Amino acid sequence: MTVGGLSVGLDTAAAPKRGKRASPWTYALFAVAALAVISLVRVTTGATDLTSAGTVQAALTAAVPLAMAALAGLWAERAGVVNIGLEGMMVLGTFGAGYAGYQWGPWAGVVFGLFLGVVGGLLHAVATVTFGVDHIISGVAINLLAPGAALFMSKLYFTDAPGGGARQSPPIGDAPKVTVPGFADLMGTIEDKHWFLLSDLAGVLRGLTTQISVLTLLAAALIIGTGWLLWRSAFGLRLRSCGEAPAAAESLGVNVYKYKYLAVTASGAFAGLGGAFFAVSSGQFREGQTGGRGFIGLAAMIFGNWRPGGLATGAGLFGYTDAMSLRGSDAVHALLLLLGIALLVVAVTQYRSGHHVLSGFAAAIGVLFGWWFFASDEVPPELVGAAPYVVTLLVLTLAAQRLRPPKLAGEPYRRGQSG
Amino acid sequence: GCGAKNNDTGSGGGTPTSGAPAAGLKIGLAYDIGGRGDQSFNDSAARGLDKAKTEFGLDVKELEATAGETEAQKEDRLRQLVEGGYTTVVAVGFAYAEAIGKVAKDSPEVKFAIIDDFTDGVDTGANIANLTFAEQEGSFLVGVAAALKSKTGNVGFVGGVNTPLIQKFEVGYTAGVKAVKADATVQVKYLTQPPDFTGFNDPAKGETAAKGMFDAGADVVYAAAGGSGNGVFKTAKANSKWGIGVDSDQYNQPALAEVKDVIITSMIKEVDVAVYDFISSVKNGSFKAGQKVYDLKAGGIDYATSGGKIDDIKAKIDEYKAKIVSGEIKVADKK
Amino acid sequence: MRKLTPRSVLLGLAAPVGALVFAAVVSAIILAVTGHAPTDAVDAMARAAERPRTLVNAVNSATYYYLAAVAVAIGFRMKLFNIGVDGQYRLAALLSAALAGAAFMEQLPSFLRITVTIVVAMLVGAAWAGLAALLKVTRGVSEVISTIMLNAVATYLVSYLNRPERLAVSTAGSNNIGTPKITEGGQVAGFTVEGSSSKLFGLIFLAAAVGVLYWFVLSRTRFGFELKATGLSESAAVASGVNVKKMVVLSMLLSGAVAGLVGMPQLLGSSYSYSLDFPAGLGFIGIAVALLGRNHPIGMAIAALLWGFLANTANSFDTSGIPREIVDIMQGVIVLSVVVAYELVRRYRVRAEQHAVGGALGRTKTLEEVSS
Amino acid sequence: MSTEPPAAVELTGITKRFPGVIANSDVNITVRAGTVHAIVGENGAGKSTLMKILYGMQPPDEGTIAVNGAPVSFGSPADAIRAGIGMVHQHFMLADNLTVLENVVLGSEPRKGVALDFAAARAKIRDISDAYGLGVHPDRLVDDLGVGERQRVEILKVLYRGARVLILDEPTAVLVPQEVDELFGNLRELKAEGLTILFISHKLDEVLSVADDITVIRRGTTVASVSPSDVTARELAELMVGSALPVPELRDSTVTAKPVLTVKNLTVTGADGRLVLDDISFTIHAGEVLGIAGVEGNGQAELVEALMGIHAPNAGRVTLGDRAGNQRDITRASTRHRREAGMGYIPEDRHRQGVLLEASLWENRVLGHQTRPPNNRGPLLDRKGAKADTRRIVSEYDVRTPSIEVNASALSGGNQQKLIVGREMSGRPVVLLASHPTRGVDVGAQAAIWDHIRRARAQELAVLLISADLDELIGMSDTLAVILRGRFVAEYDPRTVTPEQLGSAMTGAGKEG
Ligand SMILES: Nc1ncnc2c1ncn2[C@@H]1O[C@H](COP(=O)(O)OP(=O)(O)OP(=O)(O)O)[C@@H](O)[C@H]1O
Ligand SMILES: Nc1ncnc2c1ncn2[C@@H]1O[C@H](COP(=O)(O)OP(=O)(O)OP(=O)(O)O)[C@@H](O)[C@H]1O
Ligand SMILES: [Mg+2]
Ligand SMILES: [Mg+2]
Repeated sequence: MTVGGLSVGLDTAAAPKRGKRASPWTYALFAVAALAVISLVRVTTGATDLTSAGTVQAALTAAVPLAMAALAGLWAERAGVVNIGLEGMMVLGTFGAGYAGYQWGPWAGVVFGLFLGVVGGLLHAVATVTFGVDHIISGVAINLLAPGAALFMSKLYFTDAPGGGARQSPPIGDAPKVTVPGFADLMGTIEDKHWFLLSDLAGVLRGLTTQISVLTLLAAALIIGTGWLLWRSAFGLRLRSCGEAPAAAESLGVNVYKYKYLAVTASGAFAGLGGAFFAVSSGQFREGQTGGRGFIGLAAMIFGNWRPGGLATGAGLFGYTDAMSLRGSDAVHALLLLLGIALLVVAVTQYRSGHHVLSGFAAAIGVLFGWWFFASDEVPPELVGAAPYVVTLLVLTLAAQRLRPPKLAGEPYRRGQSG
Repeated sequence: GCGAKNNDTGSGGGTPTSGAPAAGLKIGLAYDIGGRGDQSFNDSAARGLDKAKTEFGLDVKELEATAGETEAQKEDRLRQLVEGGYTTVVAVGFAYAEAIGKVAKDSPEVKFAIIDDFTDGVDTGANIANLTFAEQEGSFLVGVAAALKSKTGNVGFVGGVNTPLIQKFEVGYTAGVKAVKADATVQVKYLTQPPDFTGFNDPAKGETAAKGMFDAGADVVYAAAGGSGNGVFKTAKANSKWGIGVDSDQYNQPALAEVKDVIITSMIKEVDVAVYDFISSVKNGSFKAGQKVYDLKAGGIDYATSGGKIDDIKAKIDEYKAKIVSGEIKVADKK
Repeated sequence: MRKLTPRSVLLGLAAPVGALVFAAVVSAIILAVTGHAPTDAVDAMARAAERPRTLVNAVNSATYYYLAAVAVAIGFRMKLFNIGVDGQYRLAALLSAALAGAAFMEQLPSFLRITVTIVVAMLVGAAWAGLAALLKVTRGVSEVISTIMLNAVATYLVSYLNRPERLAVSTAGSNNIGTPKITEGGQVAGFTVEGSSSKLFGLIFLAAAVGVLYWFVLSRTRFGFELKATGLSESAAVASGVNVKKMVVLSMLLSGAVAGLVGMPQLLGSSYSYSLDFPAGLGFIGIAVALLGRNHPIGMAIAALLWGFLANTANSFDTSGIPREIVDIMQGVIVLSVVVAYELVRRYRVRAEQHAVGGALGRTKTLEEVSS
Repeated sequence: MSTEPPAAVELTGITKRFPGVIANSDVNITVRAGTVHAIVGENGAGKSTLMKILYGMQPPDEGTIAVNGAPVSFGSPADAIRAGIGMVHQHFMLADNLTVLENVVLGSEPRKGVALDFAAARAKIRDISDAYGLGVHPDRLVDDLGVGERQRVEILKVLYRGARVLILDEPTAVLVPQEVDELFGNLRELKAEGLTILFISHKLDEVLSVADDITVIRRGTTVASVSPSDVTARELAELMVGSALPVPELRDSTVTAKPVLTVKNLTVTGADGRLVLDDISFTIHAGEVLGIAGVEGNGQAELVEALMGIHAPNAGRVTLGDRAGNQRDITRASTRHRREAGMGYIPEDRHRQGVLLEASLWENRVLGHQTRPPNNRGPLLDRKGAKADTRRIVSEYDVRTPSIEVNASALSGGNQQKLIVGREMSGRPVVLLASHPTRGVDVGAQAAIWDHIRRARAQELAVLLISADLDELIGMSDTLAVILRGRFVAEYDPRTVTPEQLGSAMTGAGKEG
């Protein structure tokens, strides 16, 4: 049996519509409108953390490893290989970063983390491509193997290291951070005025220009680079064709195995990088520190419809709500109001496009959130942390689902089977 | 041999009889999740064990726990120690409460100790010593320090995982802060909820939470979050704010060397002392079953002064300390 | 399901045995390279295998691993990936523990009380899984994402409810917190095993019954047939009159109901309350066990026992000075090598099958034999 | 002018064995440069295998290949492409989620540095498309294309690579006559430019009209090399199969006055809101075969799916009469209820809708009939009953298989199809929806399937027949309707209509002409 496909019931749920892709202006307009609503909520609730530079910075830090994991998933799935072993490969990356990082600096850590990720990717490639093993099984095995191996090695190498321990590496130096001089201060001044919209915009901009880790910039470059490479280059076309129609690719002389190997190895590299980024920005390797981020990354990839921009959005949304819930509960309380308003907006648009049941559903939850907001002073602290998960689910539920996974992702492929 | 530092987890390396000490005392120690080398709670217990070992020359066996395991596996661990002839057994952490109760009943000749738990009828018996700590008292003192050091009247508390044990730290800390400045703000954040125990292991989360507190006006944050505290100190340093350590004198922890100048004090929980005391009590025949509370008075809880950042307010803190010791101030351990 | 011939039996055994040997060799190499004696590991395992307590613990662990595996397998059978077993069973265990421990339950006769506890656990598990199913069939949300998210949400919900002011009681002197202890009438008695301090879970029969039921429903009923058909080809199932959305909801509910059972053996046979140290992460082990056992009721039982044994030898490794992490490594290697071995055997089988078909078609003739 | 140029392709002594099957055995073919060389043979004769060997997709076990007189050895299609060989496969080799441009340039991308040079690619595709009148738009998604367009994209793929030798494996199977004519026009043009074409087809009249040379393959080996001027279609057929070709025909009419399937004003909109079925009405009576002709993608699939209850119609009414003549409105009934009420279904894509490849034959027999005896007893499966009935189907319908326990994937497509037909007939349906029931099935099986349909029709079965094979449609139908863009545009009497007339109606040319 193969569980690789794992898409039962999806194609009947909502038939994909292929509309025109929205122009950048539409997106920009949408972003401004969203910011205006957030700003309005910020003004009424006084929860400045909704759009503060600190939240944006923390969101970026949280989003980067997720985005890397999602990117790793993207590479593999675009070539037709489902990689649920992301979590394991990330763990290898964190260990690698710890091992090399404390000895030779953060960059060595990044490189070695990437390298160990590649090892994990290769293992997955051998199992899935050469041996045709079910992709899920191989991924689960890697998720079992990697944490065990990392802890095993950690005990071996870190126990005696100065400042290290059986379960953590000695400290790793941080990667350099950059700030846009002048601009950030100017934005800070505007942000502190708490003007409607302007201050919020300034807060976001300041967050994006202050103390940005070079690793974050590298991650952004990798996301953009991936988009370019996969959709604009010959290499990318060939790689994607392996996930869409490997038989066709093979019949045109594309070496499908080679591209699958490359893609899965790259996937391992990105996952390892995600782990390494995480360890370096945390200042050390600690056993178990990934805490399921590989799975969240996978979710971000699906959320993002197997596209770089989409997965960045997914990771960003998750990072934003996660940062908010970790930074304080005020903002999460304000989030209730924001969600309420957003749901009512969705209800109206859905009603106008004829989806009355969905509209009613959205309106009901929206009212519920609104009521919760007005009836309480805070979200119970035990529940605050659930915000990123609930928000992700809600967004997925209400956004129209037009998922287009690579057609043959998860299907085993054997050379010479085409025709 | 019995060197100063014992790095190997199973010190006997599979040959438990080698180097059996003349004293004949065989000590088994079962760690909580994290085990030796966690630079926190377990390590503290290990230090006590090491000290006893160098002084008394003991035969030692250390075993550790796995995340997500069941009570039966904990029980099995203790029984394996007993079966291996380890007649003195220390269980580190409240998770062993049920298990130790059962094993102790079956092995009356073995002396047991459990750290951090004293549940009536569960882990009590004629051969169990319950070594518990008044974390709230130490936390009260660092709360006092935080309030005195804070210029903004706004301080923070970062707890690793939201469990009753860590809540004790929070409650004591808040009480200490309020004792100095009744109108001070205490921001509280737990990094994860059980059974997600990664909150003790996630410096990134610690950093985000602390940064949020600093942004919201705090200038001192108490990190009762195990390894996640590293992130708290890191961001304290980056923002020129202060942090307070936990469990041991974190100022002197090698792993924190780079950020130690922001650690103004630490709440010290002398698990090592408790372990050492227990072992020596067994050795010299003065073992006593039942609860032994390590509090300020008993010297099992204290605050650290390394680095000299609180020299200016030490007198004030010691005043409170004296009041707690004398019983004039009673620090609650629950909200 | 296939006919048993000596050859097919041999082929069936070749894969798992070969894989286990391979996994053992890999583990031995890892140990040897890192300066541990592999023979010590063998020793430790042998000693564990002789200790009745370890064996009982292994079987007990296998009990809930098996339930988790069945829960996962129900989804897998129709290509639904229920990663959410973990959250489902934890939420179910908490709520049913709170109910079973409640004072008013004392009035019920023991059997009824236990039954109510178990049924509530199943309902909670099913409801939590049903959320994912609902999102999928109404909004097309991939169950992979929704169950990952719902696992986390369950964690927060559980810790919200597990408070003294809500479902929990706090005991003086204890640093643990959990639901009120279930009194004797609500407990399921275990079986004493000679030489073991642990008792065999009474609910092992529940696991066995679930296994039999799983086998029966999947291979003997119309529902099971439709489930399998949907998993093999959704489009063919639709054309054959299977209501796929209904199947998604039903199988997810069933999977969740079985997931709700995962915590029961431990809760009613040993812990008697849901507290901070209630075992977590069983849902993920269930995925591995289901995959290793190839969703087959007996295969999963064997896999669960193997898993349980390995998990319970960790202490023995530790005692012998072998890093306990080798258990995780062994488990991972076993999963990988078992599936690789199965794949190789499968390829061999397909070739043999085609050969047989080719023979039946009479296409093996050469040119000389085909007179023009 | 005196010396003969070297042969474009020379295959010598090619042998290829698969487990249990010898697909090619000592095949020798010489293809003259600048000709159209046809290869004919029944299903499974080994034509595709031979072409795949020539195209480097599979290595031969024995034998040699020479291109333009030079011996070559191909490790992969890339080598063959480099040697100037291009192949259009029997089954489309296209990635649906990619654009035409992406599909075409894949593997031979024009580059600007590392980047794919989209502008250059677009220009080149336009040029080729214009030069041969292919009418292909580079930026459309392949998913949106109809079969004919896809076929042209496949040809464009080959031309794009500058192939001098074109292999076309059954390119006409899915085309209507007019499209076939267009294709042949293109081929002649290509030939005029000096290209060599290897052309595979079952349709002998086509072969005779376009080919310069013909090679006949039987059971994996070459049995004859003939010139089209020397043979008739009959002779060619006998060379192919050793006997005359079966002809689809219904002898006498069995049409009764009893309406079985009545469809009124059926309207269906697609996912994008376009009308895919527009106000369709018809009635099929007991013992009647209604044939529907149409270019693929004009609503046939939607019609069948709406009738089977797989997709709900937006408007209209469907009524089904049982054997006793009671009429029942089934417009809103589920697929299962329709099947239970006596609808049988032979889907057009057997792998997608007809069989479970990874399940045993007897489980495949249960599929779609899981709620009826002999497959069930209440909610339980009746495994014994199902197996016994599977054995009956295997013997009655001549399904070639060693056992009913093997997976359906181990059967050839023809045998899978026979199993499906046997299964659908076993439900004693009152109406059968048959989509391309003999597509890709060899002549023997084809005849058998026609025979079964004829026999059931004599016992008052109503049949909705959809087929791309116009001979089959004309021969097997009592009534013929033509569907175009979701509407019935014409009705013909199959006794008088010609394939050409049908063809023009199918493409909409009928209106003008
Ligand atoms: N990859 C393969 N593995 C095993 N057997 C194969 C394979 N490909 C083809 N065959 C066998 O070789 C025989 C020849 O197949 P081929 O596809 O060449 O026939 P064909 O002449 O193209 O038939 P058709 O007219 O149906 O396309 C088939 O009957 C099949 O049994
Ligand atoms: N890639 C392949 N790998 C293995 N077996 C194959 C492959 N391709 C085809 N076969 C086998 O070849 C046989 C026939 O294949 P093919 O696709 O030619 O059938 P068909 O032409 O649809 O059927 P028929 O020859 O009955 O008309 C089947 O037994 C099938 O299992
Ligand atoms: Mg064929
Ligand atoms: Mg062919």
